[in-house]
Amino acid sequence: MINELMIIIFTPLITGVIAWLLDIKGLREGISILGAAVPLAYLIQAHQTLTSQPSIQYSIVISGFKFEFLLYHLSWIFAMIAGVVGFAAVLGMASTTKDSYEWLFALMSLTGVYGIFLADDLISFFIFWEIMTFGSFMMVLKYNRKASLKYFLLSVLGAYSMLLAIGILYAKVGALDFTTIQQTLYQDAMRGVLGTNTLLSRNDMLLIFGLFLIAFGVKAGMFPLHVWAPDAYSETNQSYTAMFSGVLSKAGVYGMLVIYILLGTRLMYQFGRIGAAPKFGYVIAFLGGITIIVGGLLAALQEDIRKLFAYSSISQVGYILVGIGVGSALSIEAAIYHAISHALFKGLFFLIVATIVLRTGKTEFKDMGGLAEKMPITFAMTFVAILSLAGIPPLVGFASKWLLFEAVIHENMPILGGMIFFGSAIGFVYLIRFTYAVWFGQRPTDLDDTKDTPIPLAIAMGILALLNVVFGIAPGLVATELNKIFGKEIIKGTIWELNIGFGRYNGLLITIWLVTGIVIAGIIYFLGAKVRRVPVTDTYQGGNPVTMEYNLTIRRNFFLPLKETLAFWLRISFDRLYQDIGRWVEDLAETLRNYIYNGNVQAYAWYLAIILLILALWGV
Amino acid sequence: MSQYASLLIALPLISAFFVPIIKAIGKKVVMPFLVLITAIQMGMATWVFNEVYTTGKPIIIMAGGFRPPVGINLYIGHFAALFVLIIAVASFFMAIFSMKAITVEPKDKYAMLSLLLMLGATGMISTGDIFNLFVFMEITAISAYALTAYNKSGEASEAAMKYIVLGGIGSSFFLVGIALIYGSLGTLNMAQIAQLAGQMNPTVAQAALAMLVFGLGVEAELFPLNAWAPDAYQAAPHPVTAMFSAFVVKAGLYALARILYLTHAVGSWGHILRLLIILGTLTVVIGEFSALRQTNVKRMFAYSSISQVGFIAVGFALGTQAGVSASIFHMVNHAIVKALMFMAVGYVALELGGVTLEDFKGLGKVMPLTAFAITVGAISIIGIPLFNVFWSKIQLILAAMKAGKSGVIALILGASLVEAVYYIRLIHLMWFEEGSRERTRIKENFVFGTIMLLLVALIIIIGVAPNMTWNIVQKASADIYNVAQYIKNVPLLPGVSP
Amino acid sequence: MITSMIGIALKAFLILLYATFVGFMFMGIIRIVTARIHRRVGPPIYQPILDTIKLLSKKSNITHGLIYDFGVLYALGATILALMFIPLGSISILRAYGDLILITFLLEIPMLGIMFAAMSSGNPWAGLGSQRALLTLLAVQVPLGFAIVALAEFYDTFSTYQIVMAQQTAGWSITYLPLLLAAVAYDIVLQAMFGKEPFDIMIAPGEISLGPMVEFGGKHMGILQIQHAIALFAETLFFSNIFLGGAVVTAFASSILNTLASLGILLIKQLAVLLIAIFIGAIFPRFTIDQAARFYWKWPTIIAAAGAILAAL
Amino acid sequence: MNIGVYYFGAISLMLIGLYAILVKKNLLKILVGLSIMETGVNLLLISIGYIAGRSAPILSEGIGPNQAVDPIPQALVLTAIVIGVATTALALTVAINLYETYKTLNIEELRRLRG
Repeated sequence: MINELMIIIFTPLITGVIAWLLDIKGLREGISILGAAVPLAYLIQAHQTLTSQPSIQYSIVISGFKFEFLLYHLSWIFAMIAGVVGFAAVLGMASTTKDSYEWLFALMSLTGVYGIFLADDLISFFIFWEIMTFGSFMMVLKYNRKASLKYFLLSVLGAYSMLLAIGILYAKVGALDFTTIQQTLYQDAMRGVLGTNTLLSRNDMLLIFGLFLIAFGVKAGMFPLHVWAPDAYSETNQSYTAMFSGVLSKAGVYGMLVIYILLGTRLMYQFGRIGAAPKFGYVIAFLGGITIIVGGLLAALQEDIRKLFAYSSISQVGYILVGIGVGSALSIEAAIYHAISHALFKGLFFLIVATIVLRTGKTEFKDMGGLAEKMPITFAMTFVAILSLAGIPPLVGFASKWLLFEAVIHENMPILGGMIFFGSAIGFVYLIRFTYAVWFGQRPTDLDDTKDTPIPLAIAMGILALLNVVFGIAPGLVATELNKIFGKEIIKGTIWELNIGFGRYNGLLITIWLVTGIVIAGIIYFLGAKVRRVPVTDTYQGGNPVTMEYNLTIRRNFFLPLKETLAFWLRISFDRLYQDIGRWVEDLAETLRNYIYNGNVQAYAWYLAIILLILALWGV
Repeated sequence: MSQYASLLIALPLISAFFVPIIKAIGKKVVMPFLVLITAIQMGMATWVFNEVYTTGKPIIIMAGGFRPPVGINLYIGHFAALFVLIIAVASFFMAIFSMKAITVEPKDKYAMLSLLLMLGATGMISTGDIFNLFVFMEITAISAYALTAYNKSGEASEAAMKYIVLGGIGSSFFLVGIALIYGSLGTLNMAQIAQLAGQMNPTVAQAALAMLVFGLGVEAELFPLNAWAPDAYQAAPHPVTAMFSAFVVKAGLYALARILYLTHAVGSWGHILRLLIILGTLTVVIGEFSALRQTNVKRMFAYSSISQVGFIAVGFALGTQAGVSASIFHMVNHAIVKALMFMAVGYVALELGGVTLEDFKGLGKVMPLTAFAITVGAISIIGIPLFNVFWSKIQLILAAMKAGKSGVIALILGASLVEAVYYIRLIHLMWFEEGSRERTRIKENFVFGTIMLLLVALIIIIGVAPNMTWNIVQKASADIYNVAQYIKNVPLLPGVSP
Repeated sequence: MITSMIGIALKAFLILLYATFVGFMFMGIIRIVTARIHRRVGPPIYQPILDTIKLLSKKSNITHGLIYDFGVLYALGATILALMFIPLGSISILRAYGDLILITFLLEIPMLGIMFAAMSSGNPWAGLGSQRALLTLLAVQVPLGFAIVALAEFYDTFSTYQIVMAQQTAGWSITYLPLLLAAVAYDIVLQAMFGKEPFDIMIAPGEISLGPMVEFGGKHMGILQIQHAIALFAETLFFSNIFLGGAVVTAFASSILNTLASLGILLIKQLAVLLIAIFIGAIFPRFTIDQAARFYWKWPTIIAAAGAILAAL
Repeated sequence: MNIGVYYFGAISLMLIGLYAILVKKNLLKILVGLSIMETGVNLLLISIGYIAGRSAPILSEGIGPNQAVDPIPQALVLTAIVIGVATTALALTVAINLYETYKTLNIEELRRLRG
């Protein structure tokens, strides 16, 4: 029968094509949701088989290439992220998609992501990488050409640099599948240690690492290459962005892990270590750190709700990169844990944004406000998501951030530690900015009749919120899975507790004591007198009459002082740099064309004569 | 039985001369006659194709019964069988397309010229004799000049004039090359040249090879020599442009590769390869860059086709078996995609009267089927997986990297990045932008629609399951690459030498 | 199992009572000492307790909706939670889980609750106040982060209890240079966390009428006063534990005497920290928000970063 | 006269033809240059087949196969000349058409298709 890995990878694409062809309003949603649910079911079922055998294998020969697919613990975890958040996003899309071609490309990008996580050789890794990029690109193309073009160019630049790196490896190692490359590079490192000359020279390794870094940096939205993310995440069907930023950025993260798996020992031998972290890892970590700060600060200054979460998603991925960069077993596990939690709460956030945009039709902060009464369910989900992203104890966001902090600071990395701490506050800051502008304060008159979320979106948000809470209170669940990657018990502790020797965190205990604290406060509260409900407009405004037209609020430009303090840094923008390069290339092309093909036959004849001359000189 | 394969050459020739008689019978009959002839040619080509691929032995036809090297022989090996089929199929489709696309009056002249074009290309690919190759090249060239000038407009004649002048210089130097080879080896038969190539003294061999490569370079549109190509593609009638990019260029490229690998015993072979790689890379880069700010879509596709051809030339010039098979695969894919694209552009020009970007705005609403065809073609050219050009691009890139040409590949990947830009702009223009003037939806011609959908289906089938095509292509590349096998297949008269 | 549960509950209740009482005393001391610096008598020490009782017993209370109430409750709940983690001599309950990063986060979370409540009231002053509070938090985070990193790297553990035990043997942590720098930076940070003079732009009474606190009255204000008291106690306790060596007295025979002695020592240390804050507060005028941010990102960060780097070597 | 003179003649003819194409502005002069180059190539071909002291390869009673020069290049030249004629004829018709539409034969002005 067809191997289950093939089913997991290709069901979304096949259902996407069927949904696109059928194009019947009710039916295509059903098929597509089925298309996202089937791989998830197979993955859950594969969990049992993984307990018995180490991995599920499958290989196929196409046009001279031997494609291999492998499902083992690490890829299972990432595939599960893709499965869960993908399913939720597809559910969300059921209520926000207008035309059928969006189903085709959303599910195509899901197939691409599954393919990447399950691929076991470089060529299928590259092919699925391209499929994912193309699928997600077409989702953005319809909404805004400039944004989609910027996204496509940067990710194709990444893809081609990966192809170059694969080419160099193929030329030197001769094979393409992960196992052989890993072994040859390992032996190469050993040969280097023993002093004999190695297969790959120093600048070969530098080139390969640089190219892989660019390729995966673009997808993960690392600092200098993050410019595409805000536009791409905001200029598309918002519930698709839940998958786009929640899952597709994990492909970039998975790529970084692939660098460790394939080239880890060789790079370690070649470039040595700084303190505890490998030198090449420190580069990833440092760039990740900068991404946290840049992403966070820019998120706080945004005026558009989608852009805010796009930048926030970049800064969260920065955390994961720091975790991976530090390179110790604990920090990689912490990074993957944070990848899981980021997928969960970022997926949830973008679904919330989708609901807001769907219901109010507005995306700017200045014309939103006071939605908390009108959309209670969504606000409850937002409250859970805020607690999780800001890293407030009982939820998964805190568990993964806590693990990451401990892992990084334990490796004696003061600068990285400082960056992460700064990042955690930024998360706090832009979330409050979002809540104030959207949920609280005076409600503009035209938003008075906003209904609450449609059913499919509500279910999707419910799933993710539930997972956020469950993995927060019982972090042990995830820890046991993570330990399987390295085989040995790195994060000890029960289902409720994470114990890593120099620090302990117990999810259940904290929740109990938080509840007791709130109960005590509640008792004091209810001891007091009865409370009179007062409308939002009845507030002390220093004597100003409060009317609907003249309600004072600082939704627009909420963080003006921050913008002033950072004025100096905000002048540097990589976005403008890439645009200038693009324009320069086009002008070069224009002048080149007009000079070479100037239409004069005589000039063309002169080209021929010149070539003859070269041949004559060269020959003799 | 296999001697009937010579009909592949004979049939177009005879029917070309019958055209005036057919015109006498009835003016309306000429175009259907052309379609009929190309259909028969396609039938024969398929028969020859599976004959060669089942028996595995090439078909050798001795003109006039004289055994080579005295007589001229046609050598229809795996490559020739494959490409004769592609030529026949492409000209059949374009014949159907020209039923409606050709409006300028002397249609019989058009029918005759397109038959000669097909004849020339088939001859170039299947000939086994170097001078015969020159003759067929001239037949193709002259019918190409005439077809470029067919529209009689100022632009068409200007493009034809450029093509004639440059083509003339090219072919005369090609003849010089043949003269030098004949002077030192005394034979014109390709197999014998391959045998004796080692004995030529290096400088003469170098000069001869340089001349041959130069002559064929003009025909195969390498960088500085392809200045005529964009104008010729733009000014020629639409079916002719499709035929140009589908097989005329390919024939030139094949001849280049055949001669290159025949004379691999020559001392200074390495120089020529390095020169060809440089020229090929320049073609790719300059081709892509010039297409970036193009307003005329047909000229944009011409530049893109030139740059893809440059990529194929780089593949041939790698000098390895993997390189040759990858470039042949790329030739097959490129032929399919470019035939589709130029046919679609031609059809848009036919219906909307122009090919500027302005006409393409909002095409998705006006001519959805054609717009869909162009989109699939564009996406596959960029090199997206699940489409056919991706496989050949990957093979080419890996072959080049294996041959240690990572710098060249970096340039070519940069160029294909540029290519992605202008194709995506076109796709966005077609589907997501509103046309300036309100246009109702045009009822698209059923026959052209089926042809386009057939080609689109072919693209996706090869894209999803490339195994079958890859095996064919590997056999075809073996035919070119290992010359020893080629020499063994040609029954040379023993003892005849200069 | 049940008896230990009741024992813990009783101990928790005792800690809570002690913390609130001492917290109010601290608020009283702040008022009296600032008054004495201004050469006036100042209210009696138990004045804050009276104010809170008056506020709690107010008859007419207003609310702007569910979040307005829940925010206040959440703030007090989080502060109580934070209190439980910080080792209080030998009687604190969740001592084993008292993790440096966890406590730092828990001490920041009440601000989230207050801001939620303030913003949902729709009052522009509240919005402005919460914006300034957030910026101060952002500014404070960098030196705070480096200080915590310095501590964690110096003692190579995150559990506050182990740090306290290490200090018993190796002497107070401020005796070591890296941790001294960290302590100085942390003390400047404390100034903002207490909401004392130079950095209290967020609750500036004149300019934005107490910022987030503008809409609170009656029992909401009362609960916030309690929260402020416990927060004062918890922050000073945390500082004295990690920098001033905490207190684990085992000299006496009976455990009660030991705990009383350790509480006494801790109280003295907490008072010392408080007095430093009061003195600085009384002297400095109020910074504007971007001045505060720039200040925090310049000197305290450099000091704390130097501490962290020295600790890492 | 040894064979060198013919080779020299053929190559110089080709260079003259090339010179005409590269320098002359008038289209007809370019076409003339083109045909000069073709005759140069044909002369080169013929002179390659020349064997000193032998007569033209027309078999008549006095001349056997080993009295005549090598006949193959002569055959090639025949076809080359025919091809040259065809190309020049076509080029001239195109030149006429160009003159009718643009009223000029100067290469500098015939530059509609460019860029």
